[in-house]
Amino acid sequence: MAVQKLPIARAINESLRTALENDPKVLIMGEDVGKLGGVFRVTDGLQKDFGEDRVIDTPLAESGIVGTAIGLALRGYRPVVEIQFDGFVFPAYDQIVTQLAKMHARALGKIKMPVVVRIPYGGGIGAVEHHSESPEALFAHVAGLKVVSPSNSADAYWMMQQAIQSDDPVIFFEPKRRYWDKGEVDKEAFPELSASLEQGRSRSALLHKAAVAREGSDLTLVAYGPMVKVCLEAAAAAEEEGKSLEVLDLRSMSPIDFDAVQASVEKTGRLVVVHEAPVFLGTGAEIAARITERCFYHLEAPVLRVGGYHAPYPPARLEEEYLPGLDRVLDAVDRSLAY
Amino acid sequence: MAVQKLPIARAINESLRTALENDPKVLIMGEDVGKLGGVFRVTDGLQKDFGEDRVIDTPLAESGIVGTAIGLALRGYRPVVEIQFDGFVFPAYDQIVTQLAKMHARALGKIKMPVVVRIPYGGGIGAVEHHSESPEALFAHVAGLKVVSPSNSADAYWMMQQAIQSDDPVIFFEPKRRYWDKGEVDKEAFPELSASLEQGRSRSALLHKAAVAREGSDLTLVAYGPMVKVCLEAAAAAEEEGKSLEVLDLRSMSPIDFDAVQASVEKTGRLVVVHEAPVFLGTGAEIAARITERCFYHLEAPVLRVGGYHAPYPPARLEEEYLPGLDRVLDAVDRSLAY
Amino acid sequence: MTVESTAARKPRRSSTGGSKRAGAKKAAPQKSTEPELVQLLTPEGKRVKSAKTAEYEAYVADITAEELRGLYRDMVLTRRFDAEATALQRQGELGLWASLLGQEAAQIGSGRATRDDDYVFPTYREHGVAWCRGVDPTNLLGMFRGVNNGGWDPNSNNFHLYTIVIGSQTLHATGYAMGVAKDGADSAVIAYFGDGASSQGDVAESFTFSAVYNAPVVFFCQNNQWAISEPTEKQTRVPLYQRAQGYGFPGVRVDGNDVLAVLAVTKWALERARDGEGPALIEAFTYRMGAHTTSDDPSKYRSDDERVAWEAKDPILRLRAYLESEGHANESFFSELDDESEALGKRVREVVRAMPDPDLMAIFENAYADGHALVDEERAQFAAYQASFADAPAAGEVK
Amino acid sequence: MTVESTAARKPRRSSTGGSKRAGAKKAAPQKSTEPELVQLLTPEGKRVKSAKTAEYEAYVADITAEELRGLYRDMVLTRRFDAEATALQRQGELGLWASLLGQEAAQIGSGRATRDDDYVFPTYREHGVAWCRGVDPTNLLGMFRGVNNGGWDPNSNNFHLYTIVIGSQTLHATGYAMGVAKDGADSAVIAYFGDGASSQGDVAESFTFSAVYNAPVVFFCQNNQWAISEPTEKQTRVPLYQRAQGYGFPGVRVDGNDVLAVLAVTKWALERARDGEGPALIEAFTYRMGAHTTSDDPSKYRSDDERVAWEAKDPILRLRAYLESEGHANESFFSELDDESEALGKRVREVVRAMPDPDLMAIFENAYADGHALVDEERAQFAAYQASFADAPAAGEVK
Ligand SMILES: Cc1ncc(C[n+]2csc(CCOP(=O)(O)OP(=O)(O)O)c2C)c(N)n1
Ligand SMILES: Cc1ncc(C[n+]2csc(CCOP(=O)(O)OP(=O)(O)O)c2C)c(N)n1
Ligand SMILES: [Mg+2]
Ligand SMILES: [Mg+2]
Repeated sequence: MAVQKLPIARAINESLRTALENDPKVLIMGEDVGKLGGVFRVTDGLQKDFGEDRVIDTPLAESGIVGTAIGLALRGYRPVVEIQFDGFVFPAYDQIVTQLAKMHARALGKIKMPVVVRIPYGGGIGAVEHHSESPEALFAHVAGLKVVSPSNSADAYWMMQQAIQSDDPVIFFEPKRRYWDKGEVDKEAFPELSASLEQGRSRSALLHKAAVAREGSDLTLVAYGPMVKVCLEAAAAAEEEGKSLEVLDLRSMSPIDFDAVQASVEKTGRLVVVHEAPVFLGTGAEIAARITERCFYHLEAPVLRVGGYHAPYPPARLEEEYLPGLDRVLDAVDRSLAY
Repeated sequence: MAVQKLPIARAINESLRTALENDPKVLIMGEDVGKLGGVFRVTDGLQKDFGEDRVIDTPLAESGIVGTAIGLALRGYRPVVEIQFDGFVFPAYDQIVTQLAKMHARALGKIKMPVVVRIPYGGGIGAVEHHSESPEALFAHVAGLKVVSPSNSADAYWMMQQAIQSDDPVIFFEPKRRYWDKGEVDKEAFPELSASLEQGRSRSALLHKAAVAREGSDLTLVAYGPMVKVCLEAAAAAEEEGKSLEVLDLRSMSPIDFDAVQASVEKTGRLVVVHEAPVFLGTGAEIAARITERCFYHLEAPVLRVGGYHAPYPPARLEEEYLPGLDRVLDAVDRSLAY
Repeated sequence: MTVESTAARKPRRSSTGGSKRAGAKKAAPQKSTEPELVQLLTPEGKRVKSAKTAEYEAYVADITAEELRGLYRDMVLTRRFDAEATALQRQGELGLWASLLGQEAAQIGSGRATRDDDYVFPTYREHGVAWCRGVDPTNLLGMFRGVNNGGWDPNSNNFHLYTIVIGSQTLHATGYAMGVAKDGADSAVIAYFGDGASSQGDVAESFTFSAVYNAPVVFFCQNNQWAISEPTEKQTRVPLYQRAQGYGFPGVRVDGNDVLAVLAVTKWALERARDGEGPALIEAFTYRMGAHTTSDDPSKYRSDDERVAWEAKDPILRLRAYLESEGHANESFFSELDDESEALGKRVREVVRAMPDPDLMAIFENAYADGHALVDEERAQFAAYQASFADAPAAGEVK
Repeated sequence: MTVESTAARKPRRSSTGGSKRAGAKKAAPQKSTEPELVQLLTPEGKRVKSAKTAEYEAYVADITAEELRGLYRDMVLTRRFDAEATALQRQGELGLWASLLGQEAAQIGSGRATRDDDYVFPTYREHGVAWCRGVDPTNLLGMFRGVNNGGWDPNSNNFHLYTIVIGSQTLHATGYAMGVAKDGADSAVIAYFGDGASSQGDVAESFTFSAVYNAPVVFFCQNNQWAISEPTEKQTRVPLYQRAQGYGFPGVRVDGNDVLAVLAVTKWALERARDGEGPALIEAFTYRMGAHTTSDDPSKYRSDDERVAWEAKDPILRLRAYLESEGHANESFFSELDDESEALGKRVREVVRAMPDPDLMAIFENAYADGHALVDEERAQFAAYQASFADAPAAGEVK
């Protein structure tokens, strides 16, 4: 029964459960993570099974959550904190940027900060303001943090395992509109990761490696988190028109697996980056800049970007038009191929 | 006596004074801005002349400073708040990102947020941790904010006038290592801006226009704030080697005057962007991505970037090597020209 | 409200060595006795007076029967509106609704205490306060329907937009109040927030700023016992109104289901503020009888018994009992109010159903007041992209 | 410490209309009387006892002459070290120095109250506490010289790194204390912060978390009267120790220039924490006799009279007077201590001057514990770039 079909939310839940079982130092903290199991039920049942001492409902104060998690990490714990929605991480931004990210360097390596900050992010769920943001670039720009986002259940399970085992702070963006998408999870796929944790050893190799989600030869689509599905759909649609698109699931926004992107672009000669976050200074900007530098003579068209606009995330009735969808991705594909 | 030679810090001081004189709604707020005149003396003498009611020493709480400034703006005031150092803006980040930036849109335009957030920023002054950061990309990525930085005294004076007159929130980054660099300021240069304020009218045209700081034909250097001087020095050095570099002073990081960059790159065919902030997801990424798209057939080399590294700002004894200097800029110039 | 936290309940070894009190181990956290509520109407609808409440009672001593009927009407209509909104959410007309069920007295009592020139900073649940301020209730629904993020002009009724990021608005209220003081005006400002919000650093900072600047702002905390699934003990181990003292201004706990007491205490606090006596904190002790929002399932975290116990303290029944026992309202008043309620429900239903989706280009509108080159560029690209579809929907018709 | 803010001092129109108290205009902010300090040694060096301080006095009742001399020695050596650091800054050996001059009693008294297994979270000024914890003082200088951002292993002496972002460390301390409680250990944690820091939201949140989880943490606020140029009235209108009450734990104001009183009160608070009684707040009322840092010019904002008045309460002179009057120390103790001071100064000077600049590649070291591809890439580019210069400085020689 190693392979199960699980929704992403459930895969994360089981990954947290595994971590709580394997390491007594792992803690879950956040608003409503206990009895309620979080507003998305990602921590459902964990408090019941591991107790209030390990699955902790916190006061409603994000800076306090991350700040005390830092203190717990200093005491040898490995806190996994939940920020209830993307738009509510900003009260904790100071603790994340000036403390969590810099503590290891400040201590010349003598302190480690194995803290995971889970953030359900992105739009498409018809929510009110502050519930649909994609702030990943605001974390990826900051040295000392690692920033990842899974796109499917298997990655959700395994990337969470790795994030918790990481001795660096990891900002773990969960694609909330995909929480209920099901996928196969093989909990025995990586026995070396399932073993009881050995802290202090780098497990991050897999966590930050991009995956080829679909092979293709005419153009590379790069995406992560919620947009991987859109890109796969775009690739399927394009195939019907005779265009072969390669889809790369980035998985990690810091570090970015530029080698994988480069390898793909050297093959296809064209690149479109897709994310929900605003295009301006989004992760696509960095990918475009760096890949253009690496592949200057391979690119047959400029790297194009599809993403949100430079405007506050719109009210829900407009979000479908604000968010990159199949048509907007294919429009960019067409523009790229037209070069 | 319209034209005076003033250091940048003094030019800002006089610009604030002019604004306080012209508009009774203008307020100065921040830590130590009163009797002390701020740790850089930028508000020196203002409390003495305008009183404690208009030049306000606040409690030591940045979120409170920005949050109450928002409330004051709602009441019809035009607060200019000082954040003491770049590294201390993060406790206010939530109020800036979720409230200040979004209030106008949230109110469907019925509320305006004429708040200026002054931030002395950047390194090179031999300071301890958190006193040398360049976080401009973390603000420029956020819709609803405008982000600027002057590089010389005249711009410091006039851009501050315009920022205070702007009905949008402006994050005003002041190049602290250049505070004492002197330059000529003509306080009568723009009579239409010196006149008593007419709120609600856009004055932002000048504020967000890039300036050609030096003309050239072989390659374009784009910089802003503290790095303009470095680029001008690099251009002077390059001239001796027979290379003609154009230096563009961006002035504004949101919006970015891409038309000006494009015009220059169409002429030179090569672009190097220089900033102190880390290269990864810095403003240079966006400039590279967008200019490559706009000038795909004009660029003879990929856009290169010179900036900070993806590591916490180092201790002062290493900062000269961390910060872009003449040699690193010229190294990038050489690499670009070698394509 | 005093609790022992999880950590406290766990036995801990007593200090060894260096202790001057070895063996003198104490019960963990300091306990405070349950404070008395300021209450003027009992749950049974009896008017009560005491020396302790006299200072507040003075503010409603000569309240007229008409005013009392008005408060009753406000509460009934607010509840009716709220129920309609909940129904509309179930019908798919709204994406979400945050019900105020049970908090009518806290909101109407405080809302009616404000003067026209006062300014109100709500959270996202102050539908009753909005009603008192004269905001058309249908305007509140836009953001829950997803057609805007705030659908009214805050300055029309001195009622700020709903603020979703917990606690932020207390600083806006404080800044606004600082401005009122600067203007030499004698208006006051009132900031609403919840028991959960009391933990946010921003709320603490607003206490500090308002105290230091002696700003005319009243902090009105509706302690409805829950912050989503977390009971108030997860936020504090002493009653919340006590927080104020440590910042140098008074705090009062009022029976939040007693509209008269809330009216009186809020008038008292607003008047202090107007008189230059600075901030005050009111903790209205009440109960969220419904779910946190329509997305919430309270059965996951609280027992029905609790709800049932609070139903006995229902703010509307209480005032009705008083009105009836005093003969302040007759049958026709109640039946006319029923009709008015139904008419309100109907109007709300109709307006919401007719509420158009925003024009697509609204994505770019109002991002900036003075314009922004990138927004202009993206707007143009977006328009061209939309136009490229043969069957492009006309503005306002999308979705 | 009670003040009338600017706003409060401005006359305001009294409330008109709707007021039940027209004409009853009051003096603005609530005033609290200056609280009594817990003091065991008067400024003149007399030991005093009172019923009010008996609870704390018990913790130092049987302190020995040797221990008293030890406290004196700690204060003298700390002041000497501090003076040396100030001098080294003037000589260009340090980029900056934050002097503790005047705060020796607050720091030594509290530092000596801690047990080895306790954990200390300092600000950037706790040189005296570092001394008590056994951190080599020269290690404190690295960050002020600019060779690192924190030059010691926090776990060697249970003394965390200096934290510059005001208030942040109080949350770290609280989290650490939550961990201590989870571990079932009976250690305590102490978090230092200043009067200015009391305004930060993070400090308020640490009060909330520590109270709710009953964490064994002592908040030690050195109220040195100034936050750079701002007097304490800009942060609060009531004494800071009172803040604690509203969060449900005790607050005490102690004479911060009385090392004995500070020792006693801190022992009391740490013991409470160890005994599972949760957090406490100590406000040590003291004075920053020097500039905020070597970059500061206090003459811009405060009068010399104030400093002179506080000099009469000097913590070191006070204990010396007591030692002498009680015959607890003789001349040779003082003269040997002078020699020890000079030796310390000399050692500090020598170590600092010999402190090498870090290797250039340190820029990239320790950015991550588990590595990061971009850092690897940039490190390699940087190394290649450095190597491209014919006259490239060898590692460790730069600047
Ligand atoms: C900064 C922030 N964190 C989290 C949330 C998610 N959230 C919305 S309402 C709520 C509970 C609020 O409780 P309380 O303050 O008691 O108000 P109530 O909902 O009971 O009226 C939470 C956690 C938020 N809106 N903002
Ligand atoms: C968040 C933040 N804001 C501003 C500063 C700049 N700053 C450094 S020390 C200081 C004053 C601190 O005063 P206080 O807390 O009383 O401590 P003291 O320096 O008196 O020991 C300020 C404003 C900072 N370090 N961090
Ligand atoms: Mg609540
Ligand atoms: Mg101080």
